[in-house]
Amino acid sequence: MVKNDVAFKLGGEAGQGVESSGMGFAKAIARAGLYIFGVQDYMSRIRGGHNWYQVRVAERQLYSHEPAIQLLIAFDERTVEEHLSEVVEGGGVLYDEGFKVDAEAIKARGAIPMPMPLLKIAEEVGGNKLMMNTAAVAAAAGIVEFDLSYIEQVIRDNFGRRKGSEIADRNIRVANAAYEEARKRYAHLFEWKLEAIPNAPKRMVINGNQALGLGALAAGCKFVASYPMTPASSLFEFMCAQTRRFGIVVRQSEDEISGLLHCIGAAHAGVRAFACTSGGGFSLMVESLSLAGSTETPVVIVLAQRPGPATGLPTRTGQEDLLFALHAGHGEFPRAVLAPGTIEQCFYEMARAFNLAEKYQMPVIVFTDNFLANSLRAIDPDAFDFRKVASEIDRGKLILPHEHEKVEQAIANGYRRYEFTDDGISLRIPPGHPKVVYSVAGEEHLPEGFIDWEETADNRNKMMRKRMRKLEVAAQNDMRPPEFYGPDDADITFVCWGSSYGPVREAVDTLNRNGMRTNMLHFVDIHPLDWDRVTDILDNCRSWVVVESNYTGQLARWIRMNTGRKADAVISKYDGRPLNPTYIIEHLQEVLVGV
Amino acid sequence: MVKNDVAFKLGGEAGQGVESSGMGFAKAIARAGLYIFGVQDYMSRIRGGHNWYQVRVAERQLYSHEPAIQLLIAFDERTVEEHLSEVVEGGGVLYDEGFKVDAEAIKARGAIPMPMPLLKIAEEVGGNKLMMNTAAVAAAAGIVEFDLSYIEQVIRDNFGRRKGSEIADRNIRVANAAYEEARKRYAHLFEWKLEAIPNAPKRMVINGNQALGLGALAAGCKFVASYPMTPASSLFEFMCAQTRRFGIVVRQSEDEISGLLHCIGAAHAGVRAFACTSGGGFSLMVESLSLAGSTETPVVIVLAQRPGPATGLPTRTGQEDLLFALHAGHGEFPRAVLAPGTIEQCFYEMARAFNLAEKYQMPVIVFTDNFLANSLRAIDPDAFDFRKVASEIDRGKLILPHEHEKVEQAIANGYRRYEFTDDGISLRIPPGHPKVVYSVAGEEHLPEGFIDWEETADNRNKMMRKRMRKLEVAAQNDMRPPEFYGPDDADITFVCWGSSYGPVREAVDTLNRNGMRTNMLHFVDIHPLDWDRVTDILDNCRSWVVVESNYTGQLARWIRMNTGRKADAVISKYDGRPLNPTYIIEHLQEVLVGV
Amino acid sequence: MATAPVTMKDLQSPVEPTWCPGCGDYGILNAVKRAMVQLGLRPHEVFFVSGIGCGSKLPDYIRANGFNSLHGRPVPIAQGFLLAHHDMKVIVVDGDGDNYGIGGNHWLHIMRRNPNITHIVQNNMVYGLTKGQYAPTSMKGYVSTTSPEGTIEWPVNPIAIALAAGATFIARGFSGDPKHLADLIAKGIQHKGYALIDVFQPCVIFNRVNTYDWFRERIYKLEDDPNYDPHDRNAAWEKAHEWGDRIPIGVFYINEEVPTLEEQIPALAEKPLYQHEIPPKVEDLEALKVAFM
Amino acid sequence: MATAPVTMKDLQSPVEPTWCPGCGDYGILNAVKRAMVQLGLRPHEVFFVSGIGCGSKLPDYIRANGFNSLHGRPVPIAQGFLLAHHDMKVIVVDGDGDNYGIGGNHWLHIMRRNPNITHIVQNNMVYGLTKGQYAPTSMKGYVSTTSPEGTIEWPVNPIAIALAAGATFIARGFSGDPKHLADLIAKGIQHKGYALIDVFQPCVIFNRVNTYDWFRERIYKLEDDPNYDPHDRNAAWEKAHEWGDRIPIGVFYINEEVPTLEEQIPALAEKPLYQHEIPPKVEDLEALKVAFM
Ligand SMILES: Cc1ncc(C[n+]2csc(CCOP(=O)(O)OP(=O)(O)O)c2C)c(N)n1
Ligand SMILES: Cc1ncc(C[n+]2csc(CCOP(=O)(O)OP(=O)(O)O)c2C)c(N)n1
Ligand code: SF4
Ligand code: SF4
Ligand SMILES: [Mg+2]
Ligand SMILES: [Mg+2]
Repeated sequence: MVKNDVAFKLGGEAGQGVESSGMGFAKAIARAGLYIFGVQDYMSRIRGGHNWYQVRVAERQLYSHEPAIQLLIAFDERTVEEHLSEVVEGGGVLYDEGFKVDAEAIKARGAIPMPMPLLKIAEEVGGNKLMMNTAAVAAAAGIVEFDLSYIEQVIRDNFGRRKGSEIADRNIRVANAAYEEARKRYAHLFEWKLEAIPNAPKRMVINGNQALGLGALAAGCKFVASYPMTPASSLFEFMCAQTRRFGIVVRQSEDEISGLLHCIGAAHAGVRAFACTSGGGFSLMVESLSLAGSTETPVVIVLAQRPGPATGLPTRTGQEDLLFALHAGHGEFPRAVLAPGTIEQCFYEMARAFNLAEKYQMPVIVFTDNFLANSLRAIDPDAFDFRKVASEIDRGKLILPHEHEKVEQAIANGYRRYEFTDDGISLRIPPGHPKVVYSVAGEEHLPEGFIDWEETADNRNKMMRKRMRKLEVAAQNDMRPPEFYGPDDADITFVCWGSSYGPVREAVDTLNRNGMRTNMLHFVDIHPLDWDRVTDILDNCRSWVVVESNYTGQLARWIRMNTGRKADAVISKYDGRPLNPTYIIEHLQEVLVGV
Repeated sequence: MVKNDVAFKLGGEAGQGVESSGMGFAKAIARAGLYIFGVQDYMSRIRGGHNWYQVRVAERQLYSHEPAIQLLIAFDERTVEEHLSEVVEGGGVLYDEGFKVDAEAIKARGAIPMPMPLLKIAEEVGGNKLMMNTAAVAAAAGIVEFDLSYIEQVIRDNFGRRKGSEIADRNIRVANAAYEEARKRYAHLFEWKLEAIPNAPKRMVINGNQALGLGALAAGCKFVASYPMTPASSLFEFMCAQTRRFGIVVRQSEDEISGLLHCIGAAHAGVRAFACTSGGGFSLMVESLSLAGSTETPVVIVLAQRPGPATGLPTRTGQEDLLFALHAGHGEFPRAVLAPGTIEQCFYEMARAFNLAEKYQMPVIVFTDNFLANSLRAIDPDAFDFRKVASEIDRGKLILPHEHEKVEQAIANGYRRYEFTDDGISLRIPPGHPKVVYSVAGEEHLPEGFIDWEETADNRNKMMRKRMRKLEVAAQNDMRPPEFYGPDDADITFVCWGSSYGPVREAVDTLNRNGMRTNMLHFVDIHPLDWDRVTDILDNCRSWVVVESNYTGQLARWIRMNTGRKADAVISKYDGRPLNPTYIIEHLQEVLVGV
Repeated sequence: MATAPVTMKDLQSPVEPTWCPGCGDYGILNAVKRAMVQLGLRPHEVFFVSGIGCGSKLPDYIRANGFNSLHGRPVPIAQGFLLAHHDMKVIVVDGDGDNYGIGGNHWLHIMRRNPNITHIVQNNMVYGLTKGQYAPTSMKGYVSTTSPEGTIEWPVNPIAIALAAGATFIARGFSGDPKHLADLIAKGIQHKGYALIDVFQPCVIFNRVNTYDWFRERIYKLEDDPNYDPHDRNAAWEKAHEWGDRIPIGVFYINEEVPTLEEQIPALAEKPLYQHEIPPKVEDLEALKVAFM
Repeated sequence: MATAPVTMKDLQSPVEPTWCPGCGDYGILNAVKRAMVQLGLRPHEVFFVSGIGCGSKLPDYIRANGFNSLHGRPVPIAQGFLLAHHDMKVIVVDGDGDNYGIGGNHWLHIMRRNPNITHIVQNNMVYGLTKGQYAPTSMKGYVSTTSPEGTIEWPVNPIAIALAAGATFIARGFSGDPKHLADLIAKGIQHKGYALIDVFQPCVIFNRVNTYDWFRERIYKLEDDPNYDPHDRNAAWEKAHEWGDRIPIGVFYINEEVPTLEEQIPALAEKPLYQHEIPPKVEDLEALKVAFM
């Protein structure tokens, strides 16, 4: 018997509740004290087609999904066709006995066909065949002999309030029936089991976008303006749901241009603000990004990537916008670019983004992508330390107009919004104070903020140096070099950024378990950086292989642009599906030849 | 006496006709068989302020202006204050005797104060003090003893038709009076003279934007849609002026987003189309650029640079958008980027851009900037060979819907817009033919053009490789490595792109005349390129110094990203003023230390 | 225009719609096909341009030429295509988010140019493809994932704005009545100039307010009122504001007096731009050089 | 709002206007100052947001807070700023190219939100700063560098569109009559909600058609007609289309019944957003965690 180390995949049409069932199942398992990793795959349609949700379970923290699954839970026939090949030997395929499924094919793989009267139970016990998904999840629980009470709890939470507990009761009756039947029929044939960890601590079951949202709230973000775009929408919607509770202002703008400009207006008034979008929407923000750079307005932009070009694969994942974001906007101006790799990092880096933005009075771009945004993990509540974030809030050289004494002191000897300073950062006093009246401009301006109507070369040179100087200071004082995971002296170092963290980390663990010596060098901070340090780090790697989800090897190119160093190899994936450890390990063999 | 080697600078307020006078003067001089280089400098205002226009003259072809001037022609007092320091010893300062000008200061520089009754002549002889600029130019002609008939001719051309020849006559009377008086007073004191070249060939006096326009017309461009933006507006206006004569369609769109999308629509129908703009407008086109990449629509975009960020210095020059344009757009897709460096190259590269766009069915970006767009030269008409351009027109795998036989043959065995091919290029038959009915999509699509509703990884991978493959083929078959100017084995190679060509070329000539061994390596084609060849070329340079008009050294960074090679030094300028040979030579000394 | 009969079968696309069962977009697709059949329009004579959204997938679902573009951007592409090939029928199909939201400025400006383009807006008063956020047309107080306490902005009034912006044909249809809608679309295609057909299109998944029933209870046909004259701009203005228990559908406004954009462009007088010989005659080009000498 | 008297001198900026002599923008600047004096508005109480163009340089020329932004983009910046600091007077000043051209979509949408923002559009019916191309408001047939044979599109009708889009205060002024214009601006600032003041602003350099005289010969004041009721939307609609020998200026439409955007946002009830304590209470944040357990 294999205890608490199993992967389930639920599959079906859009509208069958594949995702909600999978997430509910994951939550129930997490409540039993186990760690989970949930990943979704859905099409750009609202009904029909084929979606799936995968839940991997273990007693240790998980950072990625894996292609191999033990139990396939089919809400439709297509699911079996699509995913049978992923079921391991001895694994099971659970489906409604009414489905036309080639049981022989399943057996041929050494897997166990597990037909069940799911629809029948849903209809007869629950009185509604839509409850088939409840039956399926419960049946799966029965097969792995997982304590049903956890499932029941989740059902109560989901339906309890919303649709009146009567529905909850019926779902629970359905769950019990399916659970018993499935256990009776198949539990003895299936070697993988789930067992609750006695009095385990409560954990959050949370995804990357929710962590970004919590980070923004914790950092004191009070304003959000965006236009819906997958995979950023769920972050935007999370913020919309917090308006009352946290007294924040959230606006759905007419387009992304307006979204970022709303934020620039709010930030100019002294409020922490962010906009979130995906590549297409970010394209529309590019002109305003340049304005934020010129006017030194601290705004945060979450760029939730999906595959392009154009509309590409709108519900899938990729890391294709790195070089675009780094160079986006006409003219030259400072910006910071961060790429959290884990859900924990999503929380802390989002909060940090506001500090960097206000400290250096420049736009900050926070990368995520469909994979990180939606992948689900069980995380200890303490891992999100609100007090720490609060204590680290740094608004930089900011005095708000109603902080009268501070203003009086500061402006004793005159105030100029864009005063030249050693670090390039000027005192920022938003409009509103009787003694601080000024006008700013996106045109080249004087320290006072006025357009330099004389357009002198001297002022232009000083202003360019002032603005760009902030990058040097940030690189020295605040930006962090990439960090290693794994043994110090490795033969192969995987270099990656953002969401690749999880799959690469698990690839490293697996490879090293099998006797290799590999480690990971992960970039969270992408720009600005102290590149001399990065160069040293890379020069101390025996060989390094860049792993990223794009075609052109953008991180590898960025590193080469800044260090001249060329990766020994690049492992790339651009089919819109997330990286996974197995993929990395398989492709390592291919590229190793070159190394 | 110095014959036919002199530089004039006219200065005054916006609205005083500084630019038109300067260009008229340049044209007159060119008609006398001399070569000229004209460069303008104006503020972002319509009246007042301070503008100037400089005309450099020689018997050899000129590629740049130089800071030093022999004759300063002041339309206002400020001009003398601003530019006296640029007047060489023995040079002259021409101004109205009514101006408050410190003649002693002029003498102190070893220059000659040349007060003239310009306003008086304009009013008394011409009856209109606005004719003062005519008087000034004529006076300058008198001082250098230039045959006045050339000036008279230009006056007739300018006023002849437009305002009725009576105005022309009066201007000519003013010119004669001022000419005689100035010659009488100052010709004997001034050593620089202009002498017409007997029966010299007629030459075009033309600037970079006009050359781009001619190139577009010569290449068969039939559609232009843009939104006005300096310094692209004059190209757009040039095309507007050609609508009747060449039966082209030009649309002023509501914004730049619409401008590029109009072009995508026209190009999809099989028409050669371009949009022109500057950085801010290009920022707005970025999303549509990605659409053109995805749908493989051949469009040309002229990106006429000016300094940013944001509105920056809107009437000045810079080369700040290279890395932006190279990476602009979400997702990864093929594009070509060209940067003509001379007015001749503007003509040929603009025409070539349409061939590359249609041959590879991808967007092509043609760089220019305020300096190249407006700099004026005298060019032999044969230098623009329309027959050559016509003979080189290559529309690639295009069959128009009304070419019935061709269509019939081509589609004999089925037509798919995005058919997979070895070179990644598919046959393009615009909509309209009864047997070729299809739908295309910016979403990831099937060879047929339909959205791939199954979103398979396999089709995605093939489509990505198909699109990106075109870059490899273009790099091998069509793109050109940077070209040298100057001696083969130089100690120092100046590496530059686009408009820096002229100033760098003249710097090379000057340095070499003074015994150094330098040459220039100029990039017209920036992407895609055969980088192995470029690497060899660079590795064969003893030392190379990149010269560009931006802060971050963008070409140097681009080269390093693609070759790992680091420039020995970078000479940059980002004050909005164009490079010039003297600036480059002076800064070479500074950076040489490092080399 | 072709006269030989065109059948619904001729317009059958190999692609299966991905729309939800019951979606109003089926009715629109059906109406578009009927209109083409009525007018005898062949697949190759029509060019559909769409944005991004559920409804914007329509071009894949009908046999004709199509261009599925970007969210909010079909309108300028349609104009560029039309000017390059103006003897084709150009039809824009996009969502309320496309046209009244992100693409609003293109819409404002196409209306004052009056190109011969038919514009069908799939107005489900919600963002469908992105899973139910409110749209510019959502009624005040509409609750959605991005307006948990109800929207606080007033909905766009497409008919009134079209009237103010100079549209020369303005109609509203209902996808629940495809025959009537087909008629409106046919009229719009026959109209010389820009024709807006705003279509009430129930989103059965996300819009639980503006359902088939909700519309059926309220809508009535303008043509049933013998006194209503769609040539009267002021009458149209009043009808444009009728919203509540009774909501008019049908043709609000027609103005046949206005020349089209393409009629006013000399270069297009003879033949479509794409058929012009290129490059121009060398003599003409050489003549240009002289201007610079 | 401050009550102590404010003088024209208090509003004097150190910066000299760069406008051409005789430019209509001087009249607008003068009128804006007069309005502030009338209302006793102090420099620090006002925030001007402008676009890019000749007129958009105005914020530099008046002593007050300002933000000279991007061409066509002041409107969203103004909204973001207002929601962060809603006890300041936010005034947008931009050109006809800014607002009716490239920025049209922001304009469409601000009108249906009704934020308390005053919007002054410097309508010279031409693109000034870029040297004379035609504008969206240029009259049909207007000849310019980009319309050598005259424009072929119909001009935008700002008043009609504002009416259709839900603006709650709509006026038109003339920079040649700064006193009257000051009055309109003052009214607009006092209006609770979005106020559009479209201003005829002669461009003496590039627009040789719509000159001071051209306007003077045609304009008349709506308030001179005792029967005109600016609360009547239909009357406003008819006046909006009056163009030719007689062109009305003054207040076309007022609707005081509509709540403002910011009134409808609970978070802003107590004090401006920028004054809120950050970060939120840790207890409240911790409570959120529970939802995930
Ligand atoms: C620039 C950009 N922003 C956002 C999106 C995401 N997006 C896709 S469809 C859509 C709106 C769909 O609503 P609508 O246009 O009304 O069409 P419907 O799905 O309701 O038919 C949005 C916001 C996008 N594709 N591009
Ligand atoms: C995105 C963008 N496109 C174009 C421009 C160039 N531009 C600057 S001002 C302007 C138009 C000016 O016209 P208007 O807005 O009417 O202001 P005016 O100068 O007439 O007062 C244009 C097109 C720009 N700055 N930004
Ligand atoms: S989500 Fe709504 S609009 Fe989209 S397909 Fe389904 S029903 Fe139609
Ligand atoms: S160009 Fe016209 S609008 Fe601009 S400042 Fe001069 S007169 Fe005024
Ligand atoms: Mg919709
Ligand atoms: Mg204007």
